Amino acid sequence: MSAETIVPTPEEFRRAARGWLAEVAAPRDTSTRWGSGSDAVAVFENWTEEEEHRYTDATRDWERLRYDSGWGALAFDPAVGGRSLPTHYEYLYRMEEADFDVPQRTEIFPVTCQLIAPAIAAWGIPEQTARWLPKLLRSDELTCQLFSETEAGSDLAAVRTRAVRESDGWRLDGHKVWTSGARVSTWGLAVCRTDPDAAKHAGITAFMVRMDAPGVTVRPIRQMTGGESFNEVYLEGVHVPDTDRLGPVGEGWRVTQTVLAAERLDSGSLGIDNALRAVDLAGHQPDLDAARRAAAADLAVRTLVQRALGLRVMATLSAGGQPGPEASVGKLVATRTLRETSDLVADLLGPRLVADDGSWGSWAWTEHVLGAPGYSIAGGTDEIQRTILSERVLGLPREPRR
Amino acid sequence: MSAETIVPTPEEFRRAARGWLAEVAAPRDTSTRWGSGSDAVAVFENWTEEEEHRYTDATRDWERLRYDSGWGALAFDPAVGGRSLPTHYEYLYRMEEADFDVPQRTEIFPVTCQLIAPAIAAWGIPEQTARWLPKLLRSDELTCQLFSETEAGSDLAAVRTRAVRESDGWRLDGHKVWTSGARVSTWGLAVCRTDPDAAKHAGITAFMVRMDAPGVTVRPIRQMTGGESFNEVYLEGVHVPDTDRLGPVGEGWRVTQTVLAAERLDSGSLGIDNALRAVDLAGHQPDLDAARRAAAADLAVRTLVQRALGLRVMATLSAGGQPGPEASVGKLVATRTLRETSDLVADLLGPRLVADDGSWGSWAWTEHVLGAPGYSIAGGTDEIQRTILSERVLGLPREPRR
Amino acid sequence: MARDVLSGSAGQGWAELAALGLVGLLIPEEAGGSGGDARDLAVVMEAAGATLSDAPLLSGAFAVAVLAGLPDAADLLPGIADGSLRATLALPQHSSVTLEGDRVTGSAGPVLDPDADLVLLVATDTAGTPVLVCCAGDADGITRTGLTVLDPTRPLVRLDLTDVPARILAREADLDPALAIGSIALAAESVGITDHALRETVAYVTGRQQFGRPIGSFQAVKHRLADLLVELEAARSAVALAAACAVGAPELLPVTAAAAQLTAGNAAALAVKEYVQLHGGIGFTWEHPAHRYVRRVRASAGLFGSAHEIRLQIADLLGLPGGNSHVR
Amino acid sequence: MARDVLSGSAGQGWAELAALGLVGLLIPEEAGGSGGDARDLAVVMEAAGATLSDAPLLSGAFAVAVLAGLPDAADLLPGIADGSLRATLALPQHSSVTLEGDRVTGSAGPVLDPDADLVLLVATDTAGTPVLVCCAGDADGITRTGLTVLDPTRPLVRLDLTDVPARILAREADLDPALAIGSIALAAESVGITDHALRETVAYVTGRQQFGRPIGSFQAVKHRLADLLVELEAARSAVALAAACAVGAPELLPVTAAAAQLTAGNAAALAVKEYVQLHGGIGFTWEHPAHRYVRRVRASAGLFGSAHEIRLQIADLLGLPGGNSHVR
Repeated sequence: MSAETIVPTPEEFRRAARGWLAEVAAPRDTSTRWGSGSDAVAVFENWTEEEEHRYTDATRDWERLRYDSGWGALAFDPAVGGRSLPTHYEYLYRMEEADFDVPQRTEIFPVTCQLIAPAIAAWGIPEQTARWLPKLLRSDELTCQLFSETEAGSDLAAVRTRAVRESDGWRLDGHKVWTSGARVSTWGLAVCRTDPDAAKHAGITAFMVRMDAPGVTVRPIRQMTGGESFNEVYLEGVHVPDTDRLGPVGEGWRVTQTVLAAERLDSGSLGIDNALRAVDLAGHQPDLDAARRAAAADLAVRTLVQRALGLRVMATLSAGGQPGPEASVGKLVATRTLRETSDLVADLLGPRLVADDGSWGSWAWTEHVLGAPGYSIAGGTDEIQRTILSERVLGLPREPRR
Repeated sequence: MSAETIVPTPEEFRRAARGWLAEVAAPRDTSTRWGSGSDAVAVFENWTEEEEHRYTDATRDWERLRYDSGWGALAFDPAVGGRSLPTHYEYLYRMEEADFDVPQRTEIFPVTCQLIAPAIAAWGIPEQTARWLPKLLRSDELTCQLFSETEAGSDLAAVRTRAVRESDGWRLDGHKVWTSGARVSTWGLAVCRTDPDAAKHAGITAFMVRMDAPGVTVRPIRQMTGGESFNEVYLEGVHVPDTDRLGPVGEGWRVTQTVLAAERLDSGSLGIDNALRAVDLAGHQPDLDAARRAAAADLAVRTLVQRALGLRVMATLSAGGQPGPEASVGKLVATRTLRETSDLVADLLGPRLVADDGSWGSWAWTEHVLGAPGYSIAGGTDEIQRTILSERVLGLPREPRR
Repeated sequence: MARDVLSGSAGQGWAELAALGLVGLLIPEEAGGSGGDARDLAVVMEAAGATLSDAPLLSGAFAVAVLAGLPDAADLLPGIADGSLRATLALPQHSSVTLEGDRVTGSAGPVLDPDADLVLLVATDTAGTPVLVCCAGDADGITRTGLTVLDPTRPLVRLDLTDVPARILAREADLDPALAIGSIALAAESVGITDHALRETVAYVTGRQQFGRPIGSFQAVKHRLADLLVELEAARSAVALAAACAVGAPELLPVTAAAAQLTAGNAAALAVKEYVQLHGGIGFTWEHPAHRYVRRVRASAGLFGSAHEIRLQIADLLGLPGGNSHVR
Repeated sequence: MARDVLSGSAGQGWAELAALGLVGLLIPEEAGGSGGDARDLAVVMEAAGATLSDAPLLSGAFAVAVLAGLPDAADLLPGIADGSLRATLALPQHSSVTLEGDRVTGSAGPVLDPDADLVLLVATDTAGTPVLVCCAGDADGITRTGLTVLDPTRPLVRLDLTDVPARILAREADLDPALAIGSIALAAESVGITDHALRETVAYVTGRQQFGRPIGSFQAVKHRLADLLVELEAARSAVALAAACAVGAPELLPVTAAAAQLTAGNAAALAVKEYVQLHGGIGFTWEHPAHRYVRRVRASAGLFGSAHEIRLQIADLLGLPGGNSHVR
C-alpha cells in the first residue's frame, strides 16, 4: 500500500459507498414477510453444475462492476485496482451493500478475494501479483483451495500430493478433497510436498494450478445433507510451470497459514442469519413456554455477541493490528451458533423436521440441521481451533509427539 | 471365603435382616415433614474435634452391635467375624437398614470397612488379617487413608513420603493431605516410596501406621466451605515395624489400586439424597415455569439412573463378576448429580442462597453448593476417572510421556 | 443372535423376522408369540438400533404392546406373531380421526409403517370419547401418501381416511402402558445407536494417525469418548430399570419409561454428534453411515418428543407444580 | 492504573478511590466527577472484578447511574464525587417500602453497602405510584442488620425503616436505564473475574507437573481452557457492545446490557468452576483465593438474576410470545 493515499473517514466512506450503490442497484425489498419468499437456510450451497455456473456468472457480473467502479479490492494496492484502504473498510462497505438488492456472493468469491488474493499479495513476486491479482480481484479468474487430503485430515502438514521438478517446472500427482468451487475456478492453490526428506513442515511448496490443465479431474463429493457442495480433485501428472509457484520452495506451509488465518477471520459471521431466522421462527409460534423463550433469547444473544466479536476484530484491524490466532475464537463461536440453532429449531419444529408437510419455513431447516456439523470440521476442526487458542494465545505447552 | 457356606437367597436374607433390625432399632420416623427437622445438606462433614469424636462413638456403638450380631462384615470370612456372603449382600442389608433409625455412618466407617479392610484381606499375610480385620470390621480400630500428597496430586505414583529401612522396621518421613477421619483413627494406611531408584510405580510400599505413634501430627485443613472436614498428616521420623507393612516391598502401588477401586465403587450413590431434596424444593415452590419443571424432572431422572447404575453394578457382583474400571462411570455420574443439584437449587433460591434469611431449607444449601466441587477432585479427579475409562475400558492409547 | 439377524436387515423380510419370534415378542406363546417381556424387547431393539434396521420393528412393538393387553383383540395376535398380519399404531399425538358408527374419517400424520396390513387408531366418537379401532391398511377410503423424510431408513406415510370401515377394539382404552412399552423400545434402539457410534468411533480414532499419533491418544478425544461411555452406561441402566418395572412394578412404568427415553435419547444425540465430528471429513460424507444415525436420532426426537418435552412429561408424572404448559 | 489501585483494595479507603475519580466516574466534570461514560465504568469494574475488590463500587455505580440523570439531585453529586457522601441504591426487586408524606416505612432486602451515608430507595406512595426517594443511612428509624453472607467480600445489610424522613427525588422515575448501567458494571466485574481465573489457571497448569508433564500440556486441559478463553472473549465483546450502546444507541441499551450480564455471568460461572477444578486439591482450600471468586459469582447470580431469569428478561425485551412467566 502506498503511504500517501488519503484515507476517508469511515463516515465519509460509508456515505460515498451508499451513494454509488444507490446509482447502480435497487434497494433491497424489505417487504418480504414471514411465511413468504425463500425459506432457504442451507449452510452449504448445493447446486448442479449448471446452476453453479449460472449463480457464479451472475455474481461475477456484479463483482466486476464493483471492481471497475473502484469499490472492489479496497484493501489492495492501486496498481492492482485497489484503494489501499484499511482492511476493515471492506466490512464497512458490506454493511452498506446489505441494504441493496445485489447478488449474494457464493463461497468461491470470498475464497478468491479474501483468502487467496491476500496470500498472493503477501507471497507473490511482482510479476505474479501483476499477472494474477487484477484478474482475481475482478473475479475474472476464480481460485479454489487445493489443501485438504483424505489421509492428512486435520494434520495439514502431512500432505502427500507430490510436486517433482521436471524440465521448466513441476509435475504434480495427488488427490485433494473438500474443495468448494472447483468446477467454476480457473486456478487452484495447491499445497504439495516437494521434499519428502525434509522435516514435515519444511518440505512443502505452494503452486497455482490451472484447473483446465491436463491431468486435473474434478468430481463432486456427496455429503451428509444429500447435496454435493464440495469436490475431490485428482492431480495426475499435472504440469505446472515454475512461474506458477507461489512463494519460495519449502515455504508452502507459511503460505498456507496466511490463507488459513484469513479463512478463520472470514468465518466469524457464519450462522448469524440462520440463527436470527430461528429466533423469528420462535417468535412466530402461537405460544412459547419459558424454556423455549429462554432458548430463543439465548440464541438472539449469541448473534449479538458474535457480531460484537466481529466489531472488536474490526477495531483491531482499524488500529493497524493484525488479528492472529484470536480469529479461532470467532470460528468456535460460529460453530456453536450453528449447533444451538439446530437444537432450537428441532425442538420447535418437532415432526415438521421429520417429514415434509409442505409448510413454509419448516422442512427447509433440514438443510441447516444436517449441514451445520460440517462447519465444525471444515476450515480447521473445532479441535484444531482449540489447540491454536491454547498454544498460540494462552501459551500452553505443546502436546508431546510420540 | 469358604466355598461350603450356604448363601441365603436375597429374599431370605432381606427378611432375616429386617427381623433383626426390628428387634434392635426403632423404625425411622418418616413423619418428618417438609419445612421441619434438619435441613442439613452438607456434602462433607464439618465438625469440631469434640463433635467428631461424639458422632464417631455413637456410630461405633451401632457398628459393634451389628458386627457382634452377625450383620456386619458380611462379605468377609467367618474367621474374622464375617459370613462369606457375596459383596452385594452388604447393599441388600443397607436397603433394609435405611428404614430404621440407626446412626448415619460417618465417612471413616466405610473407609475402614469397605475400602481398607478388603485391601487387608487381599494383601495381608495370615498374621495380619487375623490381627487387624476383626478390630477394623468391628470398628474398634478405625483406619484412614494416607495417600494424597500436595506435590503428587492426581499422580499418586509420584508420592514423596519416604520409608527407609531401620533396625526392625522402617522410618517414615513425609506429608500427607486430604485425610478424612485422621483424628479418630487408630491406623492410617500410608503409601510411601521405599526405592527412589526404581521406576515410578515400582518403588512404592504400603504401611499401616499407628496414628498415635511418635512423629505423627494431625492438623485440620480448612476447605472452601469454611469447614474443616479433612486433615493434613505430618510423618516425621515415624517408626513402623516391618510387621505393619501391607503387601510385599515394592507392591504398594497395587495395594493402593485395590483401595481406589473400592473407593470408586463406594462413590456411586453420592449425591442422590441431596438431589432428591432439591427436587422436593422445586416441588414446594408455589409455581414453576417450564424450564424449572424440566430441570427438576431432569434431576429426578438422574437419581433414578444413578440408582439403576448401582443396581447393575450389584448385579455384576452378584453374578460373581468384579466391577473394575466401570466404577468410574458411577463416580462421574455422581459428581454430575452434585453439580446439577447445585445449579437447580441456586436458580430456585436466588437471594436466599446469598444471605441467610432464616428460612428453613434455604441457607443450608450453601454447604452443598460450596462442597460439591470437592468431590470432583477427591477420590480421583473427574479427569482421572475419564482417563481410566478411556484407557482401561475403551482401550484407547495411553498418553505419550515426555 | 438378534444382532446377527438384524445386521442383514436391508433385505430381511418381515416373515423371516416373525419366524424368528422377533415380531411377536410380547405375544403369549399360546397365541403363537414368544411370550417375552419388555426386557426381551429391549434386547431386540438395541440390536436393531445398532444396525439401524429398516424393518418397522418399533412400529410393530407399539402395535403389539397395545393389542397384547386387549381381550377383544386376541384373534389378531396369531397372525401378527406369524408375520402374516403386519400391524402398526398411528401415534395418537399425530392423528386426528373421528368415528361415526363403525366408520372412521380423518388423517393420521407420520405413521411408522407404510406397508402395514392393519392400522390401529385412536378415533374420537360423536360423544367425544376416544376409541381404539383398527382398519385394514388397504381398505377403500384410505389414501396413503408417502412422505419426504429426514430418515430414509424409517419410511413414513400419512393416511387420509374417508368413511373407512373400522373395527372397534376398546372404548376409553388406556394406551399409556402400551405407549410406555413403546418408549422403552425406542430407548433401547437409542442405546444400540449409541453403542454402535461409540464402538465405531473408538475403532476409528485408534487407527487414524494425525500429528504422528493416533488421534485416540489425544486426551481431549479420550475424555469426550469417556463421557460418551458414561452416557451409554446411564442409558443402558435406565432401559434396564424401565424394563424391569414393566415386568415387576407397573406403577413405576410411566416415569421409568420416560426416564429411559430421555436418558437414551440424550446419549444417542451426543453419540451421533461425536460420531460425525471425530470421524472428521469422512464422517460428513454421504457414503459413511454416520449421517444415517444422525437422521434416525433427529427423527426420533421429532416424532416421539424432544428432550424438553419428555422432561415436561416427567414433571407432570412427578406432580411438580406449574403443569400443563407443555402442549406443543 | 485502576487495576493497581484496586489490587490493594482491602485497605483502600473510599475517599482514596473517590480522589482517583473512580467513584464519580459517571458524574459530570462540572459537578466534580470524572465525566466518563459506561465504557470507563466497564474498565474500572473489570479491574475491581479481577482483584475482587471489597470496595462497594458496584453499589456506588448503581447509585450514581440513578442520580446522574436526575436534575433534582444535582446538589448531591459533588459530595458523592469527592467521597464525602457514600451512596447506595436499594435494589427495587429486593425492597418493599411505602411512602406517606415525606416519610418511608418498610424493608429493603440485601443492600450492597452496609456503610452508605445515603440510601436511594423506590417507595410506593399512597396512590400506588413508585417514587424515588433518598434518606440518610444513619437516620432515626433505620435499623441495619448485617447479614450472614455467601460472599464475605461483598457484605450485605437488611434495612428496616420505620417512619424515616425521606427526600423525594423523582415521581414515576424510570430506573431501567440506570439499572442497565448497573448490569454493565456487573458484567464488567464478571469479565474481570473470568480473566483472573483464566490467567491464574493457565499459570498454574503450566507450572504444575503431573505424570511427568505439565498438566497444561494435556489436551483435555488445553481445550477446556481454550473454551474458557472463547467465553471470556465473548463476554468482553458483549460488555463493549453494551457500553457502546449506552453511549451512542440508548434504544439498544436494555437488550445489550442484559446480553452482557448473561454472557459475562456464564463466562464467570465456567471460569470459577475450572479455576477450582484445575487447581485440584489446593483450589478447594480456604487459603486459596479461588473460593472467594466462586462465592462472588454465585452471589451475583442470586442477587441480580440467574442465567435463566436474565434470558427471560431478554425474551420480554424481544417480544417473544408467552411472556410474563418469569416472576420468581
